[in-house]
Amino acid sequence: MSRMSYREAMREALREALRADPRVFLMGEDVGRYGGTYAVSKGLLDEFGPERVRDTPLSELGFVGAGVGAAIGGMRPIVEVMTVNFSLLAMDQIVNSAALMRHMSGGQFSVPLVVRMATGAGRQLAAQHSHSLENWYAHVPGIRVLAPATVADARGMLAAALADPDPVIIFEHVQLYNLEGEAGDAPVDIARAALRRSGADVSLITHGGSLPKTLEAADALAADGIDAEVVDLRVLRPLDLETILASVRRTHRAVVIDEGWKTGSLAGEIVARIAEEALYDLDAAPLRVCSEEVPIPYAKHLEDAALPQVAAIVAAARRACGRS
Amino acid sequence: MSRMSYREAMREALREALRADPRVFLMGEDVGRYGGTYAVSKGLLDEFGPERVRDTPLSELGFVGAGVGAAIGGMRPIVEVMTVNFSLLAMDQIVNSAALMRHMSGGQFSVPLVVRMATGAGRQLAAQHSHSLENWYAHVPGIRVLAPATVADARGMLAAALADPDPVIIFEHVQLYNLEGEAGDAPVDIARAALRRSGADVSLITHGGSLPKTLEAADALAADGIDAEVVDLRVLRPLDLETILASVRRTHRAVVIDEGWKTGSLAGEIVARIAEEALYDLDAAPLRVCSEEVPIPYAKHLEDAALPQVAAIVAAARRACGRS
Amino acid sequence: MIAPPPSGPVPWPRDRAHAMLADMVRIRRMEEKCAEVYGAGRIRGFLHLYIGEEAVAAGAVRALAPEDNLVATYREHGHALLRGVPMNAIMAEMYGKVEGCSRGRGGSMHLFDASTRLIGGNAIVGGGLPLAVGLALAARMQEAGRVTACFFGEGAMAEGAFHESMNLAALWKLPVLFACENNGYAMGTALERSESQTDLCAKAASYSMPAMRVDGMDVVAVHEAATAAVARVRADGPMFIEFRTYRFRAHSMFDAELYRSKAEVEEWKARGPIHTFSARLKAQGLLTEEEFLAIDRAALAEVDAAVAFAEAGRLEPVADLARDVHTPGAAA
Amino acid sequence: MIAPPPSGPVPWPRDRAHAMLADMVRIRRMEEKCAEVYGAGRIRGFLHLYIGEEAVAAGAVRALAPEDNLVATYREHGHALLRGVPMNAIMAEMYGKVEGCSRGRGGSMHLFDASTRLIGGNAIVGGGLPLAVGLALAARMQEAGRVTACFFGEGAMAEGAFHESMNLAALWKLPVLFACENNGYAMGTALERSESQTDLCAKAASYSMPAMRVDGMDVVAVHEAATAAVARVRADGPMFIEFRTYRFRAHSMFDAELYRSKAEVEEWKARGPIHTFSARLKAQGLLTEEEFLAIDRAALAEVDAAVAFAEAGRLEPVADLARDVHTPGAAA
Ligand SMILES: Cc1ncc(C[n+]2csc(CCOP(=O)(O)OP(=O)(O)O)c2C)c(N)n1
Ligand SMILES: Cc1ncc(C[n+]2csc(CCOP(=O)(O)OP(=O)(O)O)c2C)c(N)n1
Ligand SMILES: [Mg+2]
Ligand SMILES: [Mg+2]
Repeated sequence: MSRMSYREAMREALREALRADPRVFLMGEDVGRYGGTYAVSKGLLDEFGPERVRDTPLSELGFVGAGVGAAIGGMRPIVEVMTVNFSLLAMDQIVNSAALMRHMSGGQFSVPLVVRMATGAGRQLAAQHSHSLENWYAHVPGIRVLAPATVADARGMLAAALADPDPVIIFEHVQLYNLEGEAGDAPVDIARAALRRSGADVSLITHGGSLPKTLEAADALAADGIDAEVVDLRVLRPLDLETILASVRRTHRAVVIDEGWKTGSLAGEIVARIAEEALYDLDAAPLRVCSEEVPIPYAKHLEDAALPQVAAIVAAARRACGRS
Repeated sequence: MSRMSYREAMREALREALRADPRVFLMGEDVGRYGGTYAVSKGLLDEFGPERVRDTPLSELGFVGAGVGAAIGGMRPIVEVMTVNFSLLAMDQIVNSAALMRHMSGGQFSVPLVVRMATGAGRQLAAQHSHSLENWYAHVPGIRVLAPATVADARGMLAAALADPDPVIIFEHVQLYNLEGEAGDAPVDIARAALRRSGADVSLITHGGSLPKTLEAADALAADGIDAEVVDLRVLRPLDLETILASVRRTHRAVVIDEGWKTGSLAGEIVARIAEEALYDLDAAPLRVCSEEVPIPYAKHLEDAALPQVAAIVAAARRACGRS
Repeated sequence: MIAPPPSGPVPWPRDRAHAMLADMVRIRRMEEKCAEVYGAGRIRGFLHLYIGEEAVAAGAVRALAPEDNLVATYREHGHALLRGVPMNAIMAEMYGKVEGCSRGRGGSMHLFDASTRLIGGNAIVGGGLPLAVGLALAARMQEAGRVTACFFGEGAMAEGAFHESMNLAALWKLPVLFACENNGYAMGTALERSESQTDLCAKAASYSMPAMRVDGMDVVAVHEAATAAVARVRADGPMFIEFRTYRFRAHSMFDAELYRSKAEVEEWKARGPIHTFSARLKAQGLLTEEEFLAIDRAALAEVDAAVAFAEAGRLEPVADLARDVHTPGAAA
Repeated sequence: MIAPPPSGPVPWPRDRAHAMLADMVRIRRMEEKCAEVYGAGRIRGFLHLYIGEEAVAAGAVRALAPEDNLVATYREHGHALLRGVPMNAIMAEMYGKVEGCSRGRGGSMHLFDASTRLIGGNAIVGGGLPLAVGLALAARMQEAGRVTACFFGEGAMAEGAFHESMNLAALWKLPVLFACENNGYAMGTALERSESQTDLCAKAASYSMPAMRVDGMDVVAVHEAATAAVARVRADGPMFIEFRTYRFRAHSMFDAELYRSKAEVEEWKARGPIHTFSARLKAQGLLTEEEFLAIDRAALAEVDAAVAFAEAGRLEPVADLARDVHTPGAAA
């Protein structure tokens, strides 16, 4: 175990992967000479050279599709799409090539591709640079979607993703890069959600950049006599319903926190599953804390108002517990 | 009122729009000389000429973005993206330009753009040509999403969409084009869901290509003594929750039918809203009938097995009613 | 406007010439049968026939080595067949049977075959191009000496995917052969209504990529050019090649062909790759009418056998629907 | 490698020359202040400075007529200012105030102004290109005689959006001026590592579009070329123009500049558009040091006023968050 930032944890994971397997390479815009937009890959070019830490032109559709091809061709590409915002340009290759390939070829071609992208808002980057679209990817059969929300997961998920013979997308929330924490060096599982805090009164279910806010809310609730359980989804597809439902069956109350816009959010899917599978375990209507349904504005006070905040999580949990 | 096919109704609506407003034009792949992939625009080139019925090269991102620009520039473009499958290539312009433009410009630039696309499966077109991704578009603030499921709506929704000062996406399910029905010539509303059948025992909530199947299921249920109400969403964004919830509050049971893959489906959003807003009105857990979470296969028996079918709707409704 | 029919001596020995002819005839007969059984409802979905364009697949696919990759479009029956996918497996695929080369999951537009390195069958126009770049990148990083041939229509060249793929391949000097099958139309859109620059080879220059244009109705010209191009790609990096060709049939089974005249189709049919090639061979004394009929009979027999095979094939059990969404052994 | 600094006589009367100089100085001073207040946390988000590239906006934006459209990127402060957006409104926007030209909703990357037809401010690389095509299509259909000038970086040219937009504009002969600001780098990626063909004008040929290359450090050359280009676009259809320029600062405020040498930056600074232009004017007797200082003082005063304006601006009430997601009057 050692202490490091989320950014360093991702970098260590990349370094380890590049060292461990000659088939692994990292490709994306400015991953090399620039050092990565979020400085994740800084130093890797020097260590592994420009073939394996490969700067690409601005052509998201092209290089993501090239990642699919390289994966089919026997390599283990890690493609960095700078942010989820730009991944809209590459959507066709992710959905229509990576995700469908194995099934539509009758099982002949697997696509062992890892795509990493930064996601989320909170840095005043305005409407076009603040999307949270994990839910869209989590809708697509054939891919696995991960959201490391801790330093340990940032450190451990990549190796597990590379071991997966099918496409895996890893979402790194921009607000997490400076998070400090403990990281092991064993791969972590990429199948299960995690209880980040046990509690008896209400389940707070979240992922990615909303985890720190949710934990903070849980602390505030504790001070208020509400014992909140915090579930970190970790794996957005396939969802670990067992862990989610077990928690709700214990606490009988659920609040789902998700930085996506509410309508059609991943939080909606979680609420739907709870309603379908655990309706009679509920002591209160499930609630969502999501982003307001507006493009994310630049001005700080408006951006704050648009995004899920600790106070809103606390308020929702109190409401779920019949306290207001 | 006159009787016509869904295809003819769309064509009539286009013709009327082109006649009524010189700012209106239709643009897309093969809308002109070919007559439209689904023959919707057949004959319009002859009547309106190549400037107003404009064939485009294969460049979905480019011509959808050009539609956004033309709308800002004072025209009223109707852009046909052949199918939702290819709209993945244009996603960036729809989300990052059309939907965000007004808000991020502080209200200066509205985008009166209409995008039409065919959606859905059922014609053995296999994995890359069978998507149902209405839910993705219904997630995005700033756009309105319509799904005409009847001949009357096919005939009437376009005029209303063109009257909307903001971007509107119209989904036409490929299985509906040959549907025959009555069409008026007044514009219809694009704000409310519609009760397609009243019933007391269970609410079947659906949209688009699943409506005929759902109505068929309701008939079968009636024969079995179950009185099903059928709600056609019509407007997928913003959702008409009032109509949905009112129905569920009457019947106390809900089954949502949606051709999208279950996880992250629009049906999930409906279930979530019901759980959030009408939990204590429910006499049974809400249920979804969606596509299996597999890429849609070519072989007919597998495609049928992957998609929502009448039998599955009937079974779900019976389960919701405590009969199995 | 339309060039004169291919003519002149065929520089091949008798056997070779017969094999090339047989290749084209096999595609033709197979597809004629597909259209027929489609009419009878045995094949469904989209069906895009290659009829008229056979010289391209025959000349170009045969220029590849077994270790090379082939990426094609939804109009790929001919490529699959000549790449070595058994006609039985192709026909069974179109019938949606488990014995199909994609287990019936893909149909006409998604023929795949790992053993011959046929990586689709792609129904997104331009969708195969980035894939081909990646396959070539893998080959280069593995020093595999493997060429990836990517076939696409001229309509695909307007897509951003074409641009991004050409640039990546040229920038990284990857062994991709960009093989454009210019049949003059993208569905109903003629080249001059989709491209501001109709000289397609001029586009390659904007990526500093060498280019050549070939008469795609002449199997001899295609094969010679493709052989040279493949060698060059293997040694030096990517190349663009335009095959001028024409489809004699509708775009798919749902096409009223409003966008072109019968006369134009007839003019091109006069340049048909099978009859012009056989006429040349006959004129040179390399083919007798008897031999031609024998080749044709063999193709017809192969087609009949394929249909019988497909008819007799099994349907995948519905219980196996979710098979192959993920690779067995993936984390639960 | 780097060309010699712009020199030679300036063919403009004194007033005109001073106005051009003042334009560049205003951009420079405004952005220096932005960097300063960014350091103090008054501006946040991404901030992309144009410093070093001022001759392009000064020369080219002034070549447009008031009825023309301008589409720009996230590096658009200079274009906005010279298009006529008041510096107050620009600064207030970066401060996130209601008085900002986008009501504080957009920030540095999304300056918009309907009254001067500035249609963004686009933070998706290449995202403005299709938009510009559509604006030009609208103008053509309305017979408005309006040109749409679209600015973008050389990095954007690798995007599919560039390709599709160039083709559409050329195919339909639309009045778009494609203005490439080639500053040699896309973030940390040098042109030769992003384009297989580094002669950018050669790319225009693949769309049959006329092209010209201009020294973007020379405001005289830029303005003359842009004026000619705009006239040509207005009369005949699209044109591509490459301005060779350089950014003196980091890509954004988060850039360690690992990818280029200090020496290279210094060499380009020797070609700085403001000091070379003023030197030429002085040599010609068109400018005195006094006059230069007066221009600079005026710019600094304008900047100070803009900062004061922005500081004093109001924050949009949080209750108005959802305003402008839809246009008032849309169906409920
Ligand atoms: C991205 C995308 N857009 C549209 C279509 C519909 N479509 C299928 S084939 C085709 C024409 C393609 O023409 P071309 O590339 O010339 O190939 P050809 O069919 O002539 O062989 C179109 C528009 C599609 N499959 N994919
Ligand atoms: C589609 C997309 N991909 C990546 C980015 C991140 N990004 C912002 S600016 C930039 C470099 C663009 O370079 P260039 O077009 O040359 O313009 P310059 O910044 O040099 O003015 C990149 C990669 C983006 N904003 N949009
Ligand atoms: Mg074609
Ligand atoms: Mg640049």
